[in-house]
Amino acid sequence: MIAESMYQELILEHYKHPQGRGLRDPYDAEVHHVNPTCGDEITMRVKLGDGGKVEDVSYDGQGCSISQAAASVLYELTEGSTVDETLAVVEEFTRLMQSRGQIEGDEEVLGDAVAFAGVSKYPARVKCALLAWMAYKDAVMRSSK
Amino acid sequence: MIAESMYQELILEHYKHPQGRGLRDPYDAEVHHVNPTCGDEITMRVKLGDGGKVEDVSYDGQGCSISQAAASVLYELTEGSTVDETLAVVEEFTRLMQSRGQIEGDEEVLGDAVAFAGVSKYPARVKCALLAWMAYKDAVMRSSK
Amino acid sequence: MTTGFDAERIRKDFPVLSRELPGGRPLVYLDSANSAQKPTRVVEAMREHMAMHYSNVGRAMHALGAESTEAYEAARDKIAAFVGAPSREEIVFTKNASEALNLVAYSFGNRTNDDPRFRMGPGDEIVISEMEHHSNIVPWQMLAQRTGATLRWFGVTDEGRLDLGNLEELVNERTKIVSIVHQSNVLGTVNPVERVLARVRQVGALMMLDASQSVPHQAVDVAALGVDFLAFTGHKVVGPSGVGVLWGRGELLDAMPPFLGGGEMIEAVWMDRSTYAPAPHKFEAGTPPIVEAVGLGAAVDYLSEIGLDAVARHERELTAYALEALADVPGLKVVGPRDLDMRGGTVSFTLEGIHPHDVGQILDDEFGVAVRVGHHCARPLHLRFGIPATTRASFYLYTVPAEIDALVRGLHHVRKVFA
Amino acid sequence: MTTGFDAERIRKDFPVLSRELPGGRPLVYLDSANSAQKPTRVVEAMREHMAMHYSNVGRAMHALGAESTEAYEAARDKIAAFVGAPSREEIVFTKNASEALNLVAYSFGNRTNDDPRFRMGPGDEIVISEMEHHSNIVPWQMLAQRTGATLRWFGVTDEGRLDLGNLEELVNERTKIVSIVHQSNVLGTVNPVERVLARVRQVGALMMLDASQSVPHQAVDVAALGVDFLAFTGHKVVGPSGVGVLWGRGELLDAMPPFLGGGEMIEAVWMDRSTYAPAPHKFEAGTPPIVEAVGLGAAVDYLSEIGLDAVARHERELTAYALEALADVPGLKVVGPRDLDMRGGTVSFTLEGIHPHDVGQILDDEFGVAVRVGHHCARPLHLRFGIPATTRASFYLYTVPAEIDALVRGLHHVRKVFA
Ligand SMILES: Cc1ncc(COP(=O)(O)O)c(C=O)c1O
Ligand SMILES: Cc1ncc(COP(=O)(O)O)c(C=O)c1O
Repeated sequence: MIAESMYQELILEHYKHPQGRGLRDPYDAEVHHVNPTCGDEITMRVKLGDGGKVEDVSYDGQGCSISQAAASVLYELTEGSTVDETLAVVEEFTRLMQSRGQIEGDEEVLGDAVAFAGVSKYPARVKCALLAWMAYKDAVMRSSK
Repeated sequence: MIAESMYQELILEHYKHPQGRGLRDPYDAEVHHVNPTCGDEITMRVKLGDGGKVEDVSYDGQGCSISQAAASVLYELTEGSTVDETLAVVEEFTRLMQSRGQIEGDEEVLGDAVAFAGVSKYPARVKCALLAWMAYKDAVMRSSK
Repeated sequence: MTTGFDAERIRKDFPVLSRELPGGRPLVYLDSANSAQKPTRVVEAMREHMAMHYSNVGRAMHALGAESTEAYEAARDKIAAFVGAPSREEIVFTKNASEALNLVAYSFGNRTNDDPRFRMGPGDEIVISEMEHHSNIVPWQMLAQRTGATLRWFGVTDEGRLDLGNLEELVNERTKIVSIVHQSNVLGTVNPVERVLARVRQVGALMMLDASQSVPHQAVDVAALGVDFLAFTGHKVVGPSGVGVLWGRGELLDAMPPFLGGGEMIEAVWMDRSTYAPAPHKFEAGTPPIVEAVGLGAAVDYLSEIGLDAVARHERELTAYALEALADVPGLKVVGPRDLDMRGGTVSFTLEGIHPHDVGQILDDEFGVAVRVGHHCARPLHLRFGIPATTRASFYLYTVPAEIDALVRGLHHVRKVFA
Repeated sequence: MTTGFDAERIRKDFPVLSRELPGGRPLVYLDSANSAQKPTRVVEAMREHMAMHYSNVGRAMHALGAESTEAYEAARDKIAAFVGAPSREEIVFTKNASEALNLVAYSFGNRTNDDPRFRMGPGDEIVISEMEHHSNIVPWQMLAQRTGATLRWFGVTDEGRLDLGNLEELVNERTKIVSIVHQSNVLGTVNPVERVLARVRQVGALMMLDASQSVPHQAVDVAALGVDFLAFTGHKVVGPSGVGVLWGRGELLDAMPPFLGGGEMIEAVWMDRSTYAPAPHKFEAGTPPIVEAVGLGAAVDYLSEIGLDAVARHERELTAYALEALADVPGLKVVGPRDLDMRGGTVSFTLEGIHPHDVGQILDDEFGVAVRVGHHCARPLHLRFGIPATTRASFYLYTVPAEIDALVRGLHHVRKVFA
């Protein structure tokens, strides 16, 4: 009965009811990331505004509950934030995912994303959780605002 | 003390005092055979006469005591024989060598060559013993008389 | 259900099958198409060889060298007999099936070789199929790219069978080689070698079989099959990792250029040129997988004693049982033949609305059921069916019906989690 | 003589060393340059993994898959640390050193790759040396033949040292790669990497080291060496057969085309094209030598705990002892350096008027002394010295002076037989 730590209710909720899903215009950059080992895919668009604001993050993709829920959680976290704020969260999330279950993650920084802590114990699934987040980081880099 | 069965006095004698060594003219065919795994080499010339007689077998080579003694013993066996007679001996010798120590060899047919019986227990050395004999067979084939 | 085959006794030969996984889960190993477990006999043969008889082969003339060489070459004899090779010299040890497939692919279009059968350039065609494992796709893609030849492929029908509708057009005078899988690692489909081969012979091409999934599960006889090359891999026939086998017709192996250069594959070396040893050594550069070949020899001994026909019968009964039991899981769709005709004990499926990764994870975490999820190194086949991934359960001689029951129970639970 | 190193204790870790050979002979194993014996720790790590934790790696997401993947990747970490690789991603598991050398050779002159460093054609030059093992000659000969490039080589001095007299001319603007042995498997010579590398860097070429004989016997640090590629083989570092290692600079591995195509080395596959995984996986097609990597990891753990510097010191003392003792055998001529400067514990020699085959056979048959006889996969080097073969005694951490005494006694007897 190990799975309970991974399939948190919150993750299943986001998976069943994804927030902000669907590709929207306008956008500054669009990226397409694939997890080749499992076939999970995500297309992500980012629209940045003045003062480093994130105006919209829209996405579409397919994959497992972890990869899809991670995109949904990411969407919520970016709403109304600045690029700098969100990149700090991405950094903490990456650290958590690569911790192999050794750290709990800073809930202050991560918000809902802390629910993914259990995933970090499964090396094969870490990439699923990171897919959307890495795509987001990439898209932000390409939006040269 | 296994070696005694391999380094028979007769083999050492032929090695120290090889018979018929040196390349001579005339000849019908010359072949050069190499044992690539150990570098043993032999050059062999055959001169056939009327009525299937073997007129001369001359050779030069380098290698271990087994390969060199085998050439010397072969030379003696071919002296004054016919091609058919010698090929029968080659066949019996090959059979003996490939027997992995399971047969003793027919002394009637083999003459001195029966001294190599012990070599057949050493797969790595069988090729040494056969080098000159295979070269001889090859040379005879090429002497289209 | 009983299979009339003492799988329970066989399970005792595989220590891992009685292992408890962390969290007290039992192990239900349904991933043998990925890699098989190893019987004690194989493990012990390797241990004993490494601990007491090991030395390099071929080149060493001392007592240990003789013991090791004899054990290694005896393994070649065993493999030759196991697959019905006309000659032991036709058995080449590689590191896995992938190397065997690459070895043959690299034999084509080598400008140092002028045998017309192995020429490859613009206008020449290579034929594979849409149900191939990546290891029987990528080597040929790379060959086509290097030489300018054209890569073509058989399609797959909705039922998961090889589509031979365009056989005559696809395999034609331009075709140099056809390389297809004997048994699909996803669909379980066993392909009709004879029909394809007849056409290959008509056009004078060569034919290779990727037998990675057939050699473990049915008696394979290369002479009876009549193809030119056949590859399989040690770890799927209850043998160790690190060893695979290429069988090739002697006259073709003779005509091919060497692939890897180095020690043991030469006849004589000068600084500027070399001559090569006859096959199989020509293709075995460097120190071979000695201990692994010994293990593989023990593996085929083990399988031969049980009998491949008995194994095949057992798997057939398991497959029938599984297909029926899975049909009861709502939303489950088998990808591949749903009947037992020309199919092996590998069953892939989708579960409506639930990603295979989630299926596999929950099966493993909560029930200790080990299945494989993903595209199983056959992404084009999944593209063909318009799905990114499947869940695959695969059976072997040590599989028992209770394990299929555990799988089905697990799947019902998975559906509940994602309801 | 005492080496201040507890070789007797170490010998207990190698069960075969207390074995009796047929006929009641003891085993005196002086053939470690050919292949090393395996400590119980390595044998047991493999047995335990195969019996209880085995599954395929990478692709499997279940508990056994995780255990196996972790063990396999942990082995990569160990190897990376063992040779001082800046990144674990720079460690590629191959089947042996020969594959590693071929992998690099096949990276050149591939028309699907346009990195100028890996272009190879007429006018380009490859430099090796006359003291190379066939595995570092033949791959380059085959490359030259495939591409029309020119193969050139360093000579060897009468003392068995690399002849750097024409370094400037030999390594020039046309040179694409220089690949030489770090420690000769015949002469024992350790080559001056720094001097060659300085010239290689001047002309902008790449440099590869065949470290098959150095990694087992001295602390090797790829970063400190500063070369571009380095190959070694598992079975010579008390590890198993079936596994070797290529280390390459990350940016070069990235720039190279893939070598073997198949499962695990891809990113995504379509029927007509593929994209490839980043190194090291790009170069690890198919199921890797899983159990073998685990064994190799245990082997480098074992060696690291003892300490390569201690091993090197021990071998140095053995070599000094052997060179002195052998000098007393009439007619014996050492081929290779007679001093201890820049040389390892491998001593090859001729015995006047007696063929090495006869030497080796009698040593083995009558004294259980296992040496290697022949050209040791270095035929050109033997041609250079005008001899068809040598007898070679090679030492390792488990060698004791009494074994050298046995060798010398044996040689005196050999002389008597052929007197
Ligand atoms: C110097 C050298 N290079 C390369 C090799 C080849 O190693 P392997 O046979 O494991 O490929 C060896 C050993 O045989 C060697 O001594
Ligand atoms: C059909 C098929 N072909 C080829 C392979 C490749 O085998 P290996 O990974 O041992 O090279 C596999 C297994 O992975 C397979 O199932």
